[in-house]
Amino acid sequence: MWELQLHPESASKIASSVDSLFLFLLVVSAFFTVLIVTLVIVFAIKYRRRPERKSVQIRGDLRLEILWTVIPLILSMVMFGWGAKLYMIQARAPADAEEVYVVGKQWMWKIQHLNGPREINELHVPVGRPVRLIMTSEDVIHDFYVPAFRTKMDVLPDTYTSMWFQATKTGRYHLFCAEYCGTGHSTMIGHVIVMEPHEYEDWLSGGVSGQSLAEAGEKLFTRLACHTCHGGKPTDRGPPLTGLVGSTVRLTGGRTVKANETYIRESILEPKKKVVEGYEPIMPTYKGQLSEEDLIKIIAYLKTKTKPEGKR
Amino acid sequence: MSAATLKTYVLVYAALIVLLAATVGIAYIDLGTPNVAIALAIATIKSLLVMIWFMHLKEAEHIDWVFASAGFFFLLVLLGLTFVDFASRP
Amino acid sequence: MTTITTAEGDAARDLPAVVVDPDENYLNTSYTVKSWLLTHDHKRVAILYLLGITLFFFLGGAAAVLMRLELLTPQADLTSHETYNKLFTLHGVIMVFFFIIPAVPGVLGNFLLPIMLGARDVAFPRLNLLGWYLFMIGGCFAIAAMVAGGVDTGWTFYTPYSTTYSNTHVIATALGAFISGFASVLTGLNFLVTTHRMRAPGMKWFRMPLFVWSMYGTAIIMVLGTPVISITILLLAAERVLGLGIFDPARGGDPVLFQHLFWFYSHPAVYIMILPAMGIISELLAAFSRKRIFGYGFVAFSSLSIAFLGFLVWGHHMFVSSQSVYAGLIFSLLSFFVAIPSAIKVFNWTATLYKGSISYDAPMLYALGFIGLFLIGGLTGVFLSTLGIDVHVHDTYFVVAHFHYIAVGGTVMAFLGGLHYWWPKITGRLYPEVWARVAALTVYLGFNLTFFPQFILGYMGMPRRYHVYPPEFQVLHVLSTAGASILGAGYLIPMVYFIWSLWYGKKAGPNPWNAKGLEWQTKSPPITRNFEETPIVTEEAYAYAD
Amino acid sequence: MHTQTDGSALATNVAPQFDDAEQQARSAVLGMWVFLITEVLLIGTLFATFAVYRYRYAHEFEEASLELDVVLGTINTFVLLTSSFTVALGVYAAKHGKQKAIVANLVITLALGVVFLCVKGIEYYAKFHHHLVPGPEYHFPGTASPVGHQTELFFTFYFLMTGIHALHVIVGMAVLAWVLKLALARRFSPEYHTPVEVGGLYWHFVDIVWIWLFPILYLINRH
Repeated sequence: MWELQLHPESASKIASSVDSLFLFLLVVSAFFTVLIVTLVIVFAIKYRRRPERKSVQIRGDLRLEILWTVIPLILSMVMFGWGAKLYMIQARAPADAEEVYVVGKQWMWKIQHLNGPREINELHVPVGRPVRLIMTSEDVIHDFYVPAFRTKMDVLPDTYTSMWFQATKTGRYHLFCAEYCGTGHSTMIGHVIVMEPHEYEDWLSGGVSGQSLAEAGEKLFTRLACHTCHGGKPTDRGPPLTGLVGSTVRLTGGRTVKANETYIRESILEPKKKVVEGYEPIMPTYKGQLSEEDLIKIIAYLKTKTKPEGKR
Repeated sequence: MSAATLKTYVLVYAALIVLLAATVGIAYIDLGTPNVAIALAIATIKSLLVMIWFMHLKEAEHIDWVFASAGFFFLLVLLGLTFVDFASRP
Repeated sequence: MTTITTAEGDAARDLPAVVVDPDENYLNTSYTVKSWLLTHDHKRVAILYLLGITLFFFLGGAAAVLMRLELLTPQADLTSHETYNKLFTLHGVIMVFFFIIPAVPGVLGNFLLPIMLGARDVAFPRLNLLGWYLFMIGGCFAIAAMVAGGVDTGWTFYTPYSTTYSNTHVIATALGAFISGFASVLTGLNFLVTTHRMRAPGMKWFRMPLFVWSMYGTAIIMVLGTPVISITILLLAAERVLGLGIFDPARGGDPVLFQHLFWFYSHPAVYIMILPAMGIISELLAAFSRKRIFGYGFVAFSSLSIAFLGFLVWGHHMFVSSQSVYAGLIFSLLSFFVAIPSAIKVFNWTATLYKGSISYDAPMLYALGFIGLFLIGGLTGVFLSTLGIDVHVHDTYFVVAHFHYIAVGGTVMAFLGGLHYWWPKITGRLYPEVWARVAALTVYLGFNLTFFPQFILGYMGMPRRYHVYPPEFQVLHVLSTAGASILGAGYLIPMVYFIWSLWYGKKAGPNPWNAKGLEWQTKSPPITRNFEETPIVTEEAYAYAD
Repeated sequence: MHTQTDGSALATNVAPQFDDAEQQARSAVLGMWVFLITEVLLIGTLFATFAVYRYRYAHEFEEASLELDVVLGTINTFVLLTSSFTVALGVYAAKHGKQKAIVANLVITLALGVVFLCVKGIEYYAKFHHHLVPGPEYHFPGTASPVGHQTELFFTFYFLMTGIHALHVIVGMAVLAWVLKLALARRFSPEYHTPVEVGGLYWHFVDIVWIWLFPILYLINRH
């Protein structure tokens, strides 16, 4: 209980880069702190008030002013560039990243894997493979934070945010909600369990559900009879959905929009807001009929509807 | 620094009314995007007329100019940097 | 620095002379409660502010003590989740809106700015008094909300939690902050106009003390920033009461827009806290090393550039909020620029000590301590501007430690230093020097022990606003709580001897520190009109010749 | 100029903290400009918030904007511009010591303020009548999405912005009424007319806010 640890575990690809940058800043800061504090102490002692000595009036020195403006400026630009590089890496998930859906609610994390298993407050991931989390919230703003991976991202209601990581070390790591979300904020915690890939596959297949997220989405798609309008035929009342995810859609009025998860979610709940060019705004809303988890299932299903090879 | 005369006030008022007519009229002509730009430009000119002559900035000291523009400048900062976010979202 | 000569208006002497008691000062002109509550004297308004912020400081401090006690153990022992959340909200709201922001401007700014400029009062004394009343009324709203059951949104009021999900007294608290915002505006307005229009003959801009420069920068931020938070709070309240959808994503609103508007004020508000402190430090270093501040012009302009750049960097509170990547890059870049003027100040202060004649009076101990603590606070701010690092430490104890190093290690240290330095001027009495030095060292030790472990906690991943936490963080939390008890004692000691000195302190002459500056050329305490004759300034600031 | 001792405080209308009437007048005008900065940012923040949503929901906002009455909006713009003109004439009259002209111009201005508020009231009533007030009764007749809240957001801003502006009109009228009272007591002279000037500055600001509200709410994309 009284163990003292001064450095967090480092278990993702980005973690060691963040630590290196942190170390760089630490060294620069330590240098200036020691420099200034030493000078202050030395001056305070050397020039302490003595009756026989007067202070010497010095107005300033332009060369010194330029020196201590330019040096911090150069150092801070290095820090900016280095930090920005890491930020850009964190902002762009690799294309082959495995997708996992996360729904935050007061005060728990609900997690759905594509292959079916669902977990609460635990996330199992394989070591060495990039994982992309697609996250939304049922109520207030939360934040998915894994200190050992040095990464976090806010989780907002009514939109999807995403983050990614590639674990490098098997183990069990803290998962925290880092955005204050109400009474049970500090209990909205859990663990990320990083496993060897083969153990992970075993774990996945041992899942209780038996059907994948996309399969569940397909069932829902059929049950809601979405295919009557979105059957893919040119005469259908709704636009075809094959190959939709990731494409660019032209809307009535000439605007275009990228068909990402947030767009699909919005089109199901508020279908008349962004109408595809050439179609009438006749689709009814599914607001109130679908939970966040249902929406995720349909999105996962739509993502499997890719166009046949060779066509783009 | 010459003080405004009655004639100046009348001229400024006339200009304001002409600009009002212009902005309403142009709004009904479809020019596409320039509609917005023209409406905002006319509003800017009208505000400047009021500030420079009715609010006597023409006769005022430099510091009054600085203070009069500071509010608008920082409003632009707020608007500009907020739009850096909203306009560059995917 | 200045010689007081009779201004060329001797005609006034021909008027029926008011018999002036040589011992009369602003404190003893009248003793009635009414004479205080309806005063137009900026010095009395300053005293009123001092009483107000002391009350709020100990209230906010009490909440901090309870939180630190709770955090001694990983599990919940002392309070429930609800109570803990209300405690940190109370601590934040009170300390930010009702202590740190009004502290230096309200007390030392009000007392000193007109005297340092050689004026008889601020430009609009009635508005100044009105400001204090608004400040107190706002504070009463916040306290009433607390008594009625508290509020649990955090001082940041993030939507949609504050508008839709919290069942606590959000509106009363928000209105408290809203009303006290007007006090800030009135203070800023008065300082700007007073500085522009009320300077004594010969008080050119580059003869002004650096404290005035920093107050000027602060006033700019107060005037430009406060209205934005006012209207944002109003929108928040309207949304909560009327069910409008301005920030509610379920109705087309955007909670991230709320964060933009909130931080447009609340980041510059950090400079409302630290700029006045920087001004005090410049005064203290000059007085106790008997030197003109090294690079006076650079220090003066760095205050203005901090005030300006402070408005361009708010997005660094939102790197992981889902704002666009490009916005993140731009805000990060701009944030680094604001570090430069702060660095310039620190280097110039250090250079000021060179070949000075340095004494170790209590105010100087606070000033030297400030340099170290501000250095750490400022440099960790650079960590938080760095994108890759902020993603990890955002919303952790690293941030908590950082802003306490700025607001407490910086501003409160400077405020205490300034209060000691000008105490003889304000009250006419000297404080006990030995006790003051003991208190300064206690505060310094207690502060570092409280907050340094929190940097480590933050990098370890301990999120802020956590009531219960994993056991591996306990050792550092225990250290922090131990430090907090020392810090608390360090704050109580001055409280005791300041009150003691009002009756038993040695009488102070006009200039006990033998310092330069117009405030030391008038009586202690000053008369209501500050000066017998309007001073004429013939020298620049800090014209020490020994 | 800086010869202040007790003596000049006895001069009329100079507060004791000032040296002379000129310093007092310059301070008051600068103070008003500083106050107007806070007003620009207060109302400007609403404009900025509006701009963000107009950018995001351009189509719905344009649809909703068509529901506003351009004729009444134009009349009101004309009324406020005219009132700005009469206030400017009032200040001019004060500078030249024309007592009757001050009073006449202030009275006209106040009357125009009343007209403005009445027209605004008619507009509000119509919106109420057509269920365009945000809330449970809200119903948008146009073709835009009935489930989307975007047109409701437009009317939220319409009422917030014009409402806060109307509040400023009322405050401005109160200020001018106070100035009128001083004018009737013949307190102003070419040497001392700061209240007229400062009150006028505030009124012009109220006018400028409307100069911006009118096009962004009523006009943009009328065709």
